[in-house]
Amino acid sequence: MKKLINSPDDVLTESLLGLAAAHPELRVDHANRIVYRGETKPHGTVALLSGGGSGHEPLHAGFVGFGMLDAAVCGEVFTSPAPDQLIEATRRIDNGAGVLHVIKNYTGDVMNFEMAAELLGGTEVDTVVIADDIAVEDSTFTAGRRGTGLTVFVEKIAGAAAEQGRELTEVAGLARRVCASGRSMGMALTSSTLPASGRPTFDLPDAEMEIGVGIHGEPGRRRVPLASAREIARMLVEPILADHEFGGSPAIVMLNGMGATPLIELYLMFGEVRGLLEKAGVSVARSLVGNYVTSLDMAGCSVTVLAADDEMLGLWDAPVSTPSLRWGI
Amino acid sequence: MKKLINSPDDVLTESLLGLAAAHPELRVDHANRIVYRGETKPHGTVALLSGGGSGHEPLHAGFVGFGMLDAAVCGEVFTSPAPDQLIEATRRIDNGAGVLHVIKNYTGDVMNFEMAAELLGGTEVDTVVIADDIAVEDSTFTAGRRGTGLTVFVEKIAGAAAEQGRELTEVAGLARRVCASGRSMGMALTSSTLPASGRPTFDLPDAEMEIGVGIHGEPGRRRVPLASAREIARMLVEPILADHEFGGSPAIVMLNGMGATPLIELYLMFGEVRGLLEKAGVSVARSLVGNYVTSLDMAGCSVTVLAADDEMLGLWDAPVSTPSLRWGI
Amino acid sequence: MAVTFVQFMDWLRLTDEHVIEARSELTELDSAIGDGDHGINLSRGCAASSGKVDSEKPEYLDDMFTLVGMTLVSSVGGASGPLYGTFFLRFATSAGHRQELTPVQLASALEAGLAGVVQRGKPELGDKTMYDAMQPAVLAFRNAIKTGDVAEAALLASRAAAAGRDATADLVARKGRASYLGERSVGHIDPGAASTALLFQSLAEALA
Amino acid sequence: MAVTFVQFMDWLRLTDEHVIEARSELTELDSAIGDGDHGINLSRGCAASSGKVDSEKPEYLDDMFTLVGMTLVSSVGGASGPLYGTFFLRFATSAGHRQELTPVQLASALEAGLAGVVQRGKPELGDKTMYDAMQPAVLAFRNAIKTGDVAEAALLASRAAAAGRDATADLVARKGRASYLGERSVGHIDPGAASTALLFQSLAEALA
Ligand SMILES: Nc1ncnc2c1ncn2[C@@H]1O[C@H](COP(=O)(O)OP(=O)(O)O)[C@@H](O)[C@H]1O
Ligand SMILES: Nc1ncnc2c1ncn2[C@@H]1O[C@H](COP(=O)(O)OP(=O)(O)O)[C@@H](O)[C@H]1O
Ligand SMILES: [Mg+2]
Ligand SMILES: [Mg+2]
Ligand SMILES: [Mg+2]
Ligand SMILES: [Mg+2]
Repeated sequence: MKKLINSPDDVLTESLLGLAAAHPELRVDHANRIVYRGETKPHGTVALLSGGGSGHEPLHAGFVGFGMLDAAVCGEVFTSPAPDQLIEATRRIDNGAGVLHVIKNYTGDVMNFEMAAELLGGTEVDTVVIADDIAVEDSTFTAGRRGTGLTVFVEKIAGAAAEQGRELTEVAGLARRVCASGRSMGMALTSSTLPASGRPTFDLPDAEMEIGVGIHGEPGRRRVPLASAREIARMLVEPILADHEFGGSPAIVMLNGMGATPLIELYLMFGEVRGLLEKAGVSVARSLVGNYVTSLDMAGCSVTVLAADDEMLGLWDAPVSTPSLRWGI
Repeated sequence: MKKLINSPDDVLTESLLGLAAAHPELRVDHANRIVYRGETKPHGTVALLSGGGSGHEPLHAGFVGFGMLDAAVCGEVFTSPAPDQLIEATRRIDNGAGVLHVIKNYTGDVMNFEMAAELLGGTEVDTVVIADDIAVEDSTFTAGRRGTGLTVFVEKIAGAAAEQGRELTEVAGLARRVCASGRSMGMALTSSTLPASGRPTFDLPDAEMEIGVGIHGEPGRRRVPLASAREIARMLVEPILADHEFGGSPAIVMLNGMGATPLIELYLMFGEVRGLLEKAGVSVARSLVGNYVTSLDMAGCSVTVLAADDEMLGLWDAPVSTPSLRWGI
Repeated sequence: MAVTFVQFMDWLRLTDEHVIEARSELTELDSAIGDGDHGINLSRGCAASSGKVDSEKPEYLDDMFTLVGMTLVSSVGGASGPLYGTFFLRFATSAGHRQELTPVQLASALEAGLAGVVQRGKPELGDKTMYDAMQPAVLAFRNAIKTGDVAEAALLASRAAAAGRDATADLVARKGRASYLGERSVGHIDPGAASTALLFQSLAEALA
Repeated sequence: MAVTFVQFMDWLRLTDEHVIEARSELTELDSAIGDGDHGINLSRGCAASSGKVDSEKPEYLDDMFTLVGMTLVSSVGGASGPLYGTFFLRFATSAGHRQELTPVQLASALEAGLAGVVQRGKPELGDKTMYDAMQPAVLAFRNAIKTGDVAEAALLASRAAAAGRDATADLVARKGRASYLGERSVGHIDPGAASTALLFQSLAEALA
């Protein structure tokens, strides 16, 4: 295992030390692994909390700051944080207007946030569960779809709404609308390697790739021979378009790197993806290209498409100032 | 070779198509592979041009925009651009106050920029050559040190000065002062793989790493057994401190990823590096952690330290709005 | 014949030992159809929980198992943390402020734990989760104490858990991360079912 | 006996062929002590330059070699682009608006090219660059035409270039990317010296 770490057990703790040092505008509660804003919002404004397993950086801590999250709670690598951390974080950021829990749909995350909400007295909590990954068949009998790239969009758009002083039900409703009209699909050229295990989670021969992977090193829906960027773009975009009606509304599109794929390739992929979308009549109004929701050292990418209405576009464009998303301010 | 590309020959062309689509605020001259600003500066302001081989993204194209470069010229992967591209770009961005060529010290880059400057009539050109990589012994009989991470600092600080309307000699002088007081050192856990060759440039056994690598997949000064983040930080920081007197002045520090190293590890490394610097009496006033000057899919990192005076700090903090560096605007 | 406090301590200690022994095996199972951390998560949790028990030295079953449950919830994370945590928290409530349990009381405590898992994770039989090992084990224990002694019952529960674990191999996962794989999950044992089998194996050893 | 226009065309064609054949070998040499693109760079440049010559069909040596030099400069990039480009640009100027060259004129043109490389890259003998193959080759050519014929001179130049190329293996690089390796560059042939040897081998074949 080739990693820039000291010991597998200390990765998260020490990474948070570095994060705290690099971003003096943020605060870190090291005991509870909570990253929160140095400057809190005015009393009476809704606060946003997200969190989940680590290893997806910059998600979520890199999106704490003006216009996005109020705090992020970091679990161990690929492991949901525990209720007591979530409770502590929720209490810390509550400004008296309630807290929106932004949850990626994984059994562990959902259960831990649920336990936290059950135990939280005195704080109004609403919840949005993101389940945008169409690689997974949806069904009420299963765990349902995973939450992946769309999380960035939910955090940005709901964060901007909260910053404007809107009420909790409104912010949560907006977040749910984003969830309803966004879809993602990912692929991997290589597996990631958990620091604690030291070996790739799955073996991927030199001539193959995984289509429909998540962000936890879990294998995808199918393994296919390596293909060109153009064909890969098709394998990601077509199912997204088949799953949701995007026609008409302008789209916000993210071409996301899984962690180990260089930017030169991500831009190339974005060109392919955008071409396919425009050909299908989806006009790309805004875009993000880069590493936003990663899976440690996995090579690969994912595509997220959101059918955005004017309100969402406006909130997308609103000023944001976080370590990993910043504009207009 | 596992890459998100169509054909090795088209990587750069197609990546620029994606970049153009992702950043409507920029313009791309695809024939000459020039990325330039959509909104030009006022007449009479100094323009900044940089360029070099591709594969180091976001360098340089990701730093085109308000407060940094006016244009970036992209050579083939790891190959300097040619004089005619540089000439075209220089003419395009000249606002009548001259153009600063920001050059990383590689024989190819230096010679191609030199030929361009020789052939450029009618445009005042000044030149700054960045040679910050202390892994290379300096000597007047050799090619000298490589230009690496400090390039970001030079482009940011000189770019801010140009934006303020300062004259070419002043902007160039400032850029040279940054060069004189900044140092870098890098390491690699893995080699990068050129699309055109398809194989790792060098073989690095599982239990070894390269100390003192550059950003072109070239092997480093020495190969040593894998070590902890703490020891690696020492191997990078100590030679930097030994090479230059940093004591007293506040430092701007970059912990840069080589392309395939996840952010969680980069933050961890930053924590280690900052600890060592502070222990040596160097106070870290500003910092950057992330992938800024990469080497395709190489895993590893580099450290850049600049002893900054008040003027440099002020220009560092000045607003900047480029795809990959943005604040205050 | 009641199950003593020392036997319950043994149960926890043995579980601890078996989980740590099986750390990489559990992680391997989870790598095949999940995210490869189940062994890592549970060993971290067991270590934290024995640490807590060692230092706080609870003297009653409700205190001890509440401590275990709380510690698991806050140190395991992931899906198995809340599930095993809830199991022990409910077990504690059912066990009550006692120092030993009759076989019938133990059966009820196990059932309470099982009900907690159901409430938390909504698993059904055949979903390919820990529930596929836990449900038959708890049922077997309840049935066996009607006729046999408690050691025998724990042994039968352990066998039922192991059989439930093995049977998960043929199932298509419908809950947890393995469900993302659909048909590709077939042929692999569920890691949570494997750790649940260890829990009941430890109980059998503690009561033997 | 003069060297004809056709022979110069042959020189370029053979160089083109040899570089493309040696593409991966050159790249491998560059991987060991550089950045692994020398073969890629030169084949791209040769393809571009033959394309230009084929389409523009220059009829005089100065036009042809200016075209080659300009095309190499603008298509090779890296260090070798300006160096080989300058070589041919200076060669063109020295050759002049002619269709053939006497051996003495050819020697002068080669010397002019060599001087261009020196001016551009400031190499010295022993720096472990293309200059270590080019300088002895040009010198050998000039010396040989004093007594022998031009084919013989080109052959000797080719041998001198090959010897110069081989001798670079023992040197510590002081110029180009290989210089970053210091002592670690010893034991490897310089890729630019290897391509220069191909240039002179092609000349010998064209004039044979
Ligand atoms: N809804 C559920 N109900 C019961 N058990 C579940 C459920 N979801 C997951 N599990 C169990 O949890 C185990 C995985 O635990 P673990 O790997 O620690 O967590 P995570 O999946 O979050 O990484 C699975 O093997 C399965 O037995
Ligand atoms: N200063 C110099 N003078 C002469 N030749 C040089 C000089 N620097 C580099 N070279 C030659 O250029 C060759 C490398 O060319 P190439 O790989 O195409 O360019 P780059 O080094 O930019 O990747 C070296 O092998 C060496 O022979
Ligand atoms: Mg997990
Ligand atoms: Mg090169
Ligand atoms: Mg798991
Ligand atoms: Mg090279």
